[in-house]
Amino acid sequence: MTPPATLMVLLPLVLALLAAPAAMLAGVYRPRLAAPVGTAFAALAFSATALAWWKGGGAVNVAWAPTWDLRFHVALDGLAALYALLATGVGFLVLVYSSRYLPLHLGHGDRPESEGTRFYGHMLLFMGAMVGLAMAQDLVLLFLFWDLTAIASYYLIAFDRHDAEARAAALMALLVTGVTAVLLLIGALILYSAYGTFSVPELAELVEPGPLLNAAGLLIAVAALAKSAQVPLHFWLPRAMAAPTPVSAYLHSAAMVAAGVLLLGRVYPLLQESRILLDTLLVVGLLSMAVGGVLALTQDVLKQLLAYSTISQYGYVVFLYGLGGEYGAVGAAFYVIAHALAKCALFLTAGAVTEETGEDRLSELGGLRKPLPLLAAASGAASAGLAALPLTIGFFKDELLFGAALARGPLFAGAAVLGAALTLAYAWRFWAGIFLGERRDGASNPPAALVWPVVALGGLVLLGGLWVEPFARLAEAAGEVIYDAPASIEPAYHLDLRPENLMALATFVLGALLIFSRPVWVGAARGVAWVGGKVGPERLYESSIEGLNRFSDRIHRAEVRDLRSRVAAILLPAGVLVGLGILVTPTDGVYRAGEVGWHDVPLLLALVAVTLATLASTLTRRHVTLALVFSSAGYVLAALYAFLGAPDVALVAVLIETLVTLLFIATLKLIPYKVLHRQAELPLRLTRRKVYISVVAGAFAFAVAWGTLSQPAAESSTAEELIALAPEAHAKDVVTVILADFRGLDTLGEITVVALVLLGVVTLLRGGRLR
Amino acid sequence: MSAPINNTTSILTQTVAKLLLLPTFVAAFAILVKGYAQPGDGFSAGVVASLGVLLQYLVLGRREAERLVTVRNAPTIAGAGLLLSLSVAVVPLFLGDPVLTHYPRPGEDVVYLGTLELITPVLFDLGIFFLVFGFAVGAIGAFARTISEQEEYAGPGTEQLEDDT
Amino acid sequence: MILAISVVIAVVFASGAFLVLQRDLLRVVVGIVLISNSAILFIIAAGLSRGSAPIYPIDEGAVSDPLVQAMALTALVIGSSVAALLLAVVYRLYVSHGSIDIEEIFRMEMREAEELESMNKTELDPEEEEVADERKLEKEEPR
Amino acid sequence: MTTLVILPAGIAWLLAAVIAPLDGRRPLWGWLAATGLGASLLAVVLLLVRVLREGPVEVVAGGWPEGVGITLRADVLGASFAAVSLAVVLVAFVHEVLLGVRSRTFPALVLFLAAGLSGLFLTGDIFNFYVFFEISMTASYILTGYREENSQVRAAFIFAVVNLVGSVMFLSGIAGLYHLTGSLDMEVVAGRIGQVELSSIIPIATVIFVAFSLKIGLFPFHFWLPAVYVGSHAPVAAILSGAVANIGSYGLLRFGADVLPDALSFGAPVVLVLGVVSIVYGAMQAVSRHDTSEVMAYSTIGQVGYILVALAVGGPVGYAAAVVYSIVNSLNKALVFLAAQLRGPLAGAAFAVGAFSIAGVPPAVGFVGKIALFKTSIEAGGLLETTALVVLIFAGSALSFVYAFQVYQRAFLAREYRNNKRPSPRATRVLAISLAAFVLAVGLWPEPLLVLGTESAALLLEGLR
Repeated sequence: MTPPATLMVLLPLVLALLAAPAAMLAGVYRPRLAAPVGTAFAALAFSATALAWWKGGGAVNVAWAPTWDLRFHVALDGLAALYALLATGVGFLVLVYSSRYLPLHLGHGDRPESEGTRFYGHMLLFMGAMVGLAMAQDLVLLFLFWDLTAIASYYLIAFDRHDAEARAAALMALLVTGVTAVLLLIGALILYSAYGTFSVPELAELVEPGPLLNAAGLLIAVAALAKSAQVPLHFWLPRAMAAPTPVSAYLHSAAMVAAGVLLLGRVYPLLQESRILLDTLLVVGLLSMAVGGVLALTQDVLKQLLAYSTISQYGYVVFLYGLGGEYGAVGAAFYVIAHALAKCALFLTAGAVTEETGEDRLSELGGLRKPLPLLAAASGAASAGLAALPLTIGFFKDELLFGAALARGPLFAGAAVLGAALTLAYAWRFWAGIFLGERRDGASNPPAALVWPVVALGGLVLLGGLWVEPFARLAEAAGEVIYDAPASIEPAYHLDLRPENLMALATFVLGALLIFSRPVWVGAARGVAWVGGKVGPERLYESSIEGLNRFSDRIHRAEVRDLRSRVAAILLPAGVLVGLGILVTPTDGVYRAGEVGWHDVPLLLALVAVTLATLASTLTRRHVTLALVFSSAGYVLAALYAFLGAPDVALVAVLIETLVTLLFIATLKLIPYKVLHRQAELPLRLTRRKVYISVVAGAFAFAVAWGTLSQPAAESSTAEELIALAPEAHAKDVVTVILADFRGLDTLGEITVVALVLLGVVTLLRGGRLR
Repeated sequence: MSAPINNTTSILTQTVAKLLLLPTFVAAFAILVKGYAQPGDGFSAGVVASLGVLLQYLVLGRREAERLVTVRNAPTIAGAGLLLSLSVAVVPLFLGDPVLTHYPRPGEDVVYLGTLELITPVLFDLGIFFLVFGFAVGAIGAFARTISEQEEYAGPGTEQLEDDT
Repeated sequence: MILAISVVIAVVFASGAFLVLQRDLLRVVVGIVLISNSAILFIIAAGLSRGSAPIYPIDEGAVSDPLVQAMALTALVIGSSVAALLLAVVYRLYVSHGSIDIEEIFRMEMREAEELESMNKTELDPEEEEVADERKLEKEEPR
Repeated sequence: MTTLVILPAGIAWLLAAVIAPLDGRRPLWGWLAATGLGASLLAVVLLLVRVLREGPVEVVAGGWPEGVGITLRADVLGASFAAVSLAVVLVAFVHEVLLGVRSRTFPALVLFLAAGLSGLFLTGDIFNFYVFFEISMTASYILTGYREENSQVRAAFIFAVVNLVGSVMFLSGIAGLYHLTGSLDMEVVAGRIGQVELSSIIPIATVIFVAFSLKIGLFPFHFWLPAVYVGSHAPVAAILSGAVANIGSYGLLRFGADVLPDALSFGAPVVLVLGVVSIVYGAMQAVSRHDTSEVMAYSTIGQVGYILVALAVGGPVGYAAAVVYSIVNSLNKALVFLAAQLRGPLAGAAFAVGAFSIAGVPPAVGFVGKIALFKTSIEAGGLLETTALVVLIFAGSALSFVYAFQVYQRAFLAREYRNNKRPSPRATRVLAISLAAFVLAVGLWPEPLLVLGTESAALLLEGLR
């Protein structure tokens, strides 16, 4: 590939990734500058993406970490272009909106403007990660960007750090999406171990249906579904509404949640090899549609309603993936575009309304069409788009959905109609609840920056309804990547009685019915929500975290009570391990008693003396006696060394023993008699368990010693060479020459330890004063 | 423990102790230089020499003992010893030999000064001697000073320090 | 002979272990000294040959393995000097805790830990937490 | 240029002896010591590059024939561990110098510690290993008591007693190896041990295993570790967990995989079980702890479990994972222990990078370690074994998310909005941020780290043949 083409492909990614640091730097310089700089970068990234896509896209594939076959492989294919354009385009509008919204938001909490810098930094990091995620073709690279979005969302949800609810929500979002992300990694590694590559296009050609693919695909799918807030891992999303509204708007339309279906699309060439995986998606999608739709109808808080709506809407996308085929693939891509535009507009509407009126609940709002006509119109267009009314882009999304469902069977078609009707009902409820009816609250003219992004999005929704061509082309290109084959879908208005149109009509009727029969079913729906709150997965999450903490506390207390400061805690397991080692190895004929001759008698006597002196040291009570007894044990040992032909050791042992004894007595002198006496008077009955433990320890020391010494010694040894070489080193005493010459380094180390001990003693006793 | 020892020691023992200091050093020196031929080396020599000094502590008391040059500078002596040994180890590097190469090399002739062999291991041992001597004297000295400071703090005659909890 | 030495090694080790398990810190130190003595004895016993001292002129016949002696010497010095360090630590512990009983010292530690825990635990009430932070900060300050 | 082998230890050693009598509280000596550490580190890095290009470098001290003198041998395994340990020591030491050294002897002790560490990673002699090991351990006992808070002195005592027992065990192991093979040179021991019956090696190998497990704080030999890490001053805790703990993992790799491979493969099931239990136990303990250092201490117990698992699985992937994970763990722990005590702008960010790294979230380097482990467990063999390992490591990593972020939220996120803290000195924060940036950089470009792991594994397996 030519350098300019490479640059063309990389430019969107580079611009998107540079946006965050640029905005942060600008913000550090002047807090006011963060927003414009960030917005400018978003616009640039959007333009670069559009341009590169228009020029035909392309790929960059270079080695990243060859040892593990990791490649930096990014491509601007149809799927990447779609999500990158959404991330940067919607990002741009949300940032424009934030530039006005955030100062108001910070103003409520008397927070400094500089906190906004952090906001823009994380928003743009989010955007950059999304662009990277869209373009990544290597599964590990994808995982990297995947978690980057999790980090960004974590900080954004916890933007209001003083709010414990926001922190808890951020932690929940991070745990649910971060922990499941590990599954993506595991899936990728399973595929790698089987096929030797992390590259999705290469894997698409290599994979064969089978349990391995099922396992890997399922793991990846779970990660994607958790991110897309699909049942039963959906509960983090409504909680994440603790974030400032622009964050929610972005998170729901073009970033976090979209990332999940993006991943599904990216690995779809692998998934569609397995029927089981597709059926799983089908079930999860249907469940999410139902749960999200029903719960959305019961919510009172604006953002909560929209959150459940998102769960349900992405349920459609997952449902479409599950249906599969040409229609499913293109439909999923198109659905994401349509939903992103509409949902973003609705969130921004909610934010503007709440900012203006101070109310965030439907029950407290109403009649705002008069003071806010422009907002009402734009948001009306968006709601219509969500509800899939004709003349909006939404109409086509449902057309594709119905087409795909029909191809599968009447049951699925019915489910699709039902789901679409639910959507219509809550979209109406949202818009009508705010703008129609009695006016409850005063609202002045909102700032233009809060309205215009909504108008732009609403306009796009309408534009898509009138001129669907560009959106359809983009979706088609993405669909081809997803489907891994050419796909050609022509969404258009057909004024005839084809099944899709009939289904649309049925949807409208059913939706209207739902709207007007609200009093009949609302109690039941609330009941469902209540039960879900009591036994649902969120409850499970809460109680498992709580239980984990409680369990952890309990074992910690147990450890502190029973283990801390107990040296037995290491002697015992060490003994057990050694014992285990000896038990499992054959020991027949390994042990020898050795020979004893008459000349060994002094040696034996010395051994007996050592034994007696040592045993005595365990029985003495007074410290002075203890000093005498243990030093005499040392002296007898020294004598033993002398008998064993080791005069050097004997000499040093005597000297050292003397020194240690002196220091011991000095320490005794430092500690008052009363304190020492208390120790000497401790009742002996406390020691029974200690006797057992030390007997066990001794038994294993015995086994190790005897087992080793019984072995015939090595035939040739270094020692012989050393003896032979000693005259070469101009010496007579071989031990000394070893210490000073052959193994002088050891001696150097030994005296260094001695020097260290001196430093330590002086530090401890004299507070570091050397003199 | 019994009362401070120096109250009960007689003039005689004090004199003997003072007189013994020199012989212990001589003995230590002998152990040091004969190390290559007989048991003993810098380490034993250092301990022996330090025991001589410790005798001064026991008999004469801390203040008297601390008048000795060697006692006051014990940590410095130890440091110098370590440096000496380390230098013996490192110098060969500058001559292009591996670390800790001793001279004269095997096969080369040794210069004798009387019965003393002039070889670098002796220097190495000398470093060890200083270090060990410094350690023993320094550590005991630190203990001794802490003991007497504690006695001063608690007042004469009282042996027991109240618990400071 | 092998058996006899092994028994002695075991007895010294077991006695050392017994002392290390005591509440009295000074006994713990003595235990450490004994345990390291048992290791020295094992090193010497692990020597490949036994006989006269390895000093020239060496007669015909067996010579004690000089290498284990050198190792034993090094280990002996290291072990004993670290024991000296431990003695200093015991004294320092006595100074700060007024006790040389590991149980008593441990109880004080538990009290400290509980205090710290209660300071750390109040996530709910920021006011209280602030006070706790201050207290913790004071603790962290140098005395 | 075989001198390069002795330089890392030599520079620190000599400088330590020079600085010992001086007043280390004066910044001049502190910076001199830091320069010395930097020079040592530089030497190690040069050595590492050379070893990677030309294979192991050997020199026999005293110019004696091999086997008579002590062989110093730098190979990629030792040099890698030496480099990362020295780097951690340097960073932690500079941190303390910036905060203000409070004890005369601190710089000398750290230098001695550095000398001991570089010596033991670069020696080819088992007894010499013990000696260097004792230098670094003795220095760390004293360092644990640095600042002389009550808790610190207590920690020093426990640390010393427990580890002395471990040292004695290790020493006995060495004596046993000498008895069986008649040599102290690692290569010779490894060569001759093959002819000895396995039954007599097992007790010795077990004793050595216990000694090193104690050192790294593997369950059930861990109980001293939280007390020590929580008790000691932050830079000291960083040194202990980021540098001194490496002795254990290096020792296990060197003595297990290199010197006693038969015993290791015989004991692999036990090693595996202990590793798994350690992972779960450490993480479980960490979950409910409130003090950042305490969480990280228990986290360490869990993380060493991973190293053990990798060691038990073995083979090119397993050994490489053990090396990679040890290095990653060193960097993580150094970062979190240093950052945990800091307050003020960006201190939270530095800790967060550490927390992300511990949880294995990219681009912090932790995810590289996590990948290495999953690769290892996928290679582990039978379907059952693989599945069990993958599930357990997944559980451990999920728990690490919980504890790392619970404590991060408590210590930083929840606290940052109240600016009632005096911020820590700017220079210390810059240092922590730089370390965090390094952790990110290695995560973004893990190739060098992976090469170290792969080459080390190749070296260890070569010894097997």
